[in-house]
Amino acid sequence: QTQVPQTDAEPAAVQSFGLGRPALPEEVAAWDKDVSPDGTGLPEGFGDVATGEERYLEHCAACHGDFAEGLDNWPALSGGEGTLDRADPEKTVGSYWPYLSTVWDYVHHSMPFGNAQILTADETYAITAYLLYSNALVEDDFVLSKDNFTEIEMPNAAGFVEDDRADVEYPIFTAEPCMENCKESVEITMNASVLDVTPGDDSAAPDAATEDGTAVAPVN
Amino acid sequence: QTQVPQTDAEPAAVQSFGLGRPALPEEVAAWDKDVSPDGTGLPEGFGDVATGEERYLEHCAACHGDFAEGLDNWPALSGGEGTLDRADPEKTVGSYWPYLSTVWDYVHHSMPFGNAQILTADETYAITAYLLYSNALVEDDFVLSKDNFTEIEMPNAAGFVEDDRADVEYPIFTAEPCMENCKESVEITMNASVLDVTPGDDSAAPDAATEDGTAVAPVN
Amino acid sequence: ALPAIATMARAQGGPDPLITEVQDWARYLGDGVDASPYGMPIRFESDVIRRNVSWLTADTISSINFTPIHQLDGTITPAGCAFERHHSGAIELAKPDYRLMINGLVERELIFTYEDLERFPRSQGVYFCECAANSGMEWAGAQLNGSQFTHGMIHNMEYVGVPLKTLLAEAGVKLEGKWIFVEGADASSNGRSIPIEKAVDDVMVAFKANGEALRKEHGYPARLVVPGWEGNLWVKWLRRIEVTAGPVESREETSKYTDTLANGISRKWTWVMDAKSVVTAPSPQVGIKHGPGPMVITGLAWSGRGAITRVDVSTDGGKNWSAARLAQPGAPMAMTRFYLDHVWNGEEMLLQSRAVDDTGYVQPTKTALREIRGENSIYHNNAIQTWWIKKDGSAENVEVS
Amino acid sequence: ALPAIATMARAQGGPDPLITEVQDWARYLGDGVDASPYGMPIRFESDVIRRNVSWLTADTISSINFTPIHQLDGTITPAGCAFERHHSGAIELAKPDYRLMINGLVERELIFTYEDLERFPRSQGVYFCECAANSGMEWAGAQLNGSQFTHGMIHNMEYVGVPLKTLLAEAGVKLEGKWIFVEGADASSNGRSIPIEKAVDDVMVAFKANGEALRKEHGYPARLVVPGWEGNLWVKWLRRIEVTAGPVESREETSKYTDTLANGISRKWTWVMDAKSVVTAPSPQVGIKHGPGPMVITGLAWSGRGAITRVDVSTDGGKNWSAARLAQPGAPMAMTRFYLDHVWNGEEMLLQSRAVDDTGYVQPTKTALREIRGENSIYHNNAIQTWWIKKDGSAENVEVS
Ligand code: HEC
Ligand code: HEC
Ligand SMILES: [Ca+2]
Ligand SMILES: [Ca+2]
Ligand SMILES: [Ca+2]
Ligand SMILES: [Ca+2]
Ligand SMILES: [Ca+2]
Ligand SMILES: [Ca+2]
Ligand SMILES: [Co+2]
Ligand SMILES: [Co+2]
Repeated sequence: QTQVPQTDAEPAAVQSFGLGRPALPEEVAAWDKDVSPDGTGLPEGFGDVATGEERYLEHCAACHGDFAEGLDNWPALSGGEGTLDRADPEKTVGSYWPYLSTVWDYVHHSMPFGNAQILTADETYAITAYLLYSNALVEDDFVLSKDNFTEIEMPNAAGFVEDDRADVEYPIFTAEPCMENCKESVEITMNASVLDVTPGDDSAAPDAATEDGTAVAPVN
Repeated sequence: QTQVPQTDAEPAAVQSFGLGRPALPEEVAAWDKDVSPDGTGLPEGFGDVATGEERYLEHCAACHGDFAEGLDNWPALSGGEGTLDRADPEKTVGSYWPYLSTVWDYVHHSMPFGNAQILTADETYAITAYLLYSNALVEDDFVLSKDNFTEIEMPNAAGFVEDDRADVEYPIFTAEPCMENCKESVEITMNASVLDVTPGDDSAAPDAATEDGTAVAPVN
Repeated sequence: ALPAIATMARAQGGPDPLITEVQDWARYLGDGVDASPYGMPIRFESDVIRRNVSWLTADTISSINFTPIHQLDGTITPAGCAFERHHSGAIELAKPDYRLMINGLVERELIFTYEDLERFPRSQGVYFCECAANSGMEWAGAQLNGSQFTHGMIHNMEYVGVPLKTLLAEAGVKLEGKWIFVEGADASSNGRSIPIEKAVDDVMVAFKANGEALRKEHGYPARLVVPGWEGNLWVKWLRRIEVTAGPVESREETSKYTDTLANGISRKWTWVMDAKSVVTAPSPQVGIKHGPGPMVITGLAWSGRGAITRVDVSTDGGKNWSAARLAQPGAPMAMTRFYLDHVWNGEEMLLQSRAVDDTGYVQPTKTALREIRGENSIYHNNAIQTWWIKKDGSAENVEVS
Repeated sequence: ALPAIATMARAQGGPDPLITEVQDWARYLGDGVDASPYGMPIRFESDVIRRNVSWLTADTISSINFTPIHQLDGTITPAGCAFERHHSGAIELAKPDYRLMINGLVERELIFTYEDLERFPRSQGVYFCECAANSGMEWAGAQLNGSQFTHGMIHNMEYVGVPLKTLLAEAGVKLEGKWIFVEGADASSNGRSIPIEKAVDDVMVAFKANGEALRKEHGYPARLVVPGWEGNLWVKWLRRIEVTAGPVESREETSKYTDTLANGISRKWTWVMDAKSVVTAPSPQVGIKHGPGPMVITGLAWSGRGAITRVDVSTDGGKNWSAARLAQPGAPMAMTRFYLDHVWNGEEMLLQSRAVDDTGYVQPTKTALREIRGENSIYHNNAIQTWWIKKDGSAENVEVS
């Protein structure tokens, strides 16, 4: 009766709208600061462990501890070697991070927390060198620079595989589910009330959870 | 592969849930006070025009005017005979309302505005009688009661038809619409800026609209 | 010579300091997760609010305000700016004080508490709620300058509640029960009669809207939802449902919500809201600020009789039409968002939209509607709206030949 | 003798004065239509709020709070209580100060203003946004007592924005461009890499959620929407999109959002959120208060890989299952509400729900998931949740054999 309805949810593909304006080189340079594992994005510069320690003590230690060992609930940046296959792995720059570029990139852009983007390239090289040192990955006379950056191999570099759920899990989890008499008996094996860490009127002190050694995974 | 999905949006029909509790007669009596055109719901009682005028002046006149003629923007309850087929009909109890039961019901439940449900049955009969009087539908010695209530015929009782859009409009408005060259020319015939009644920084005084005689339909 | 790209940017005054300089928000910390346990819109959006028109009613209590549809997009109306219409003000009624009575022509007259309601099987649906008086001020001609004011007596929310048929079955409707009469707990009570066929079809007693409890101004803790039918029937603070043999012919269905034709005869029981649409932007409150070039013309369409299947848009006052893009396929008795991706040449436009629903009904012109109904109907004005877009991008509510 | 009906009511103490006496709200006037231009929930609902767990993070700035899913119904999450996760706080960024850069492997490196974004063709969709760490605290065992805390790092909103593929086409992606790197304007920047296939599929740069402008805490004025994929990718205050040859391997995709298996090897690039469900009520924060009899068991289900086709519910800890009612047919990458209309006999229950999506994937048990992943994965815990309903109606988070 009426014309065929036009109900495509997607806008038609259009070549170009001519919107926006060209980005200036200075503008791209100001924002395009990410650093990749192959060193792409690294600026010229260098820094040694000793300078790094100085800068670190000034800008970082208040939260992450003098030796990057962590403080209270603030993240530890060193330690944890050999814990990844245990309960409650300690994941730090040294024990977990596959690429040094990530340290440089994150520290340069996002730290110090609350006063980000204040570190120069040289300062970032130096602090990164100090973090390698605090993880016993370099000697105290080490100098990190753009040139030797990609030579650093991180301990857990081989510790990652691409998402394999499609192969490993989906075949198993795509079976016809049982609807009736699926098991003989059911027992309660664990209660949240034992831990008693939920906020609220009836909450125990938060420390209760960690004091009794029970895992309280951080959220990230 | 998996079972047939259960995606009925509607809950299954169930005989009875046994929820709620029986309403007590006193409770039903307290809330079931609506009055229908055939007099269903009318309580015993009566009231005359003179008493109605007294009560009206006390409770109603401040808003609706001494003779129910309306005041400022508050509704007029009398007048308007013969205006329904003109521009800007004046719709009042006298000129428009098809049933007297509606007056009794509404006044008894919802008026006076800001102090509702204070009128006794007798007072409501009396005020209703006064509203009939102010609309010249009864003499000044009239007494309205439960017994003579349904004898009152309202002037516009025959002025209503049931929704006939399905017959009158839908056949016309279900034609294939024109898409191209649907008219020769298009002229603007009316502008909101002429009226200039929209609230906002650039608004004229609200009165501008009514002063120049332009229709400003009330919202209801 | 400089490369073309740099020349273009220099013409704009060189590198943008908002990019080349580290801004405060990129250096320091923002709000923590305990800053707003229940958040409000950011202060820059403080103009996205309900507005009322002071001269419409004698006071602001028995009155209406309008959804800022000109500034919204998508289809969901946030509860915070969804229009309000009350007859004796928005009342505060706590759940423990809530009672719902079913009486009249039933086997068992019953009283429910709020908790009882939550124990019945629930249903869920997105529905528009449009006041029958929406666009009512436009019957006699273009009057209000903005889609908020001409078309903002509407909202579209996801409701959850108990199907009314479930509650009626609990009470047991007698054979003689052909209507229901519903009323609210507020002083106005806003009683309305609804035929039993509709009552047991898709009407629900809702207690949630857009996921959360109804807002106070929308009938907390429970209101009626009457899909596709005029908003006045969606009784708020619902306290009583009476099963009756006939309609009560209350004030809200005789003095009001009846539609007077040119000959003085009035239609009553005009419950369903016919197919309608409006271009929400650009419109008088949101002109085109960017000059000629690509732009989005967008609006809303809905029908109380089913799903929107198509919306046409005209930029020349109805001479020629193009089918707009529906953002999602239309759903029954719910709002549909439409888009026309347009390249504006900077000339004047006379913008219109025209909705078509799955009954084949095509939204009529103002002329076509007035030919049948005259100009005094107040309610159910679902005619095609025209916005005059001027060369400077400003817009005005107009009527066209 | 009194009729049975009266005896019953008298047993409850006679007529209810809330009915027989005219209440203030039925006599006097409530609020006018100018009382709340933008409204908030009624004060009685002040417990329906986002909550955080103080011991989870060192401070409340780089932290998370939880949607009160235990008190919501339907599928839409009101923006006001939709969970927040920031890495350096919720920043205040005005539209005039907003810039979006596209750079890298493109024909034209471009800068857009907010106004530019509004000129591109828009799309609209309801999508869930789930933090990959949702239920993360439950890997090693039942820990937090409430569906808000175990499953509340999720929201479901109707988004409107510009398809990312449109913006990328405007810049012209070079053949070598296989990934994009996206970052926000806040101090953390939260940079993430996304394969180009997903970027040009259904990703959008959104500026509206649930009809209105994004809230400050959700990325005002523009954020990325990555349907079905983990929330950390939905970069807020989006300021830059770089087309790259490979992934940047930023902190958020190496140190975090990688899932360590029992053998110490970690999965990376685990973007998609698998099918999951939870009974939102009854649950530890909302026990059964009404005693035995009819009741509604309700919850939410979602899948990042498609639409929910079915949800099963067990009341006996997984021995027997019944198909729940879906309030509406499942929609791709959006939340689905389910209901099981149940008659409770007053005995203990072990309540579980199990989602199935249109790939045939069945939500696994905790045991099944741990067998493959161990207990250290932190992220992507989509296992079946158990609530122990006790005889007094109170509920607790438990695990079962
Ligand atoms: C005021 C406290 C504070 C200061 C000072 C601070 N940080 Fe941090 N740091 C944090 C917090 C909080 C996080 C976690 C942020 C998040 O997860 O979003 C963090 C995270 C990190 C991480 C990532 C840890 C991981 O396991 O992913 C590194 C590396 C880091 N900081 C290095 C530094 C360096 C280097 C400095 C000094 C230049 C510094 N931080 C100063 C609080 C601080
Ligand atoms: C404080 C002002 C005020 C007072 C006092 C008042 N009214 Fe009203 N009346 C109103 C308003 C406002 C309305 C319209 C209410 C609405 O539309 O929701 C109204 C409506 C009416 C109507 C319906 C008019 C129509 O056309 O539909 C009647 C009849 C009426 N009042 C009668 C009375 C009577 C009788 C009294 C006294 C017992 C009274 N009113 C006292 C303000 C008042
Ligand atoms: Ca780069
Ligand atoms: Ca080991
Ligand atoms: Ca506790
Ligand atoms: Ca009755
Ligand atoms: Ca006449
Ligand atoms: Ca004006
Ligand atoms: Co009507
Ligand atoms: Co992941």
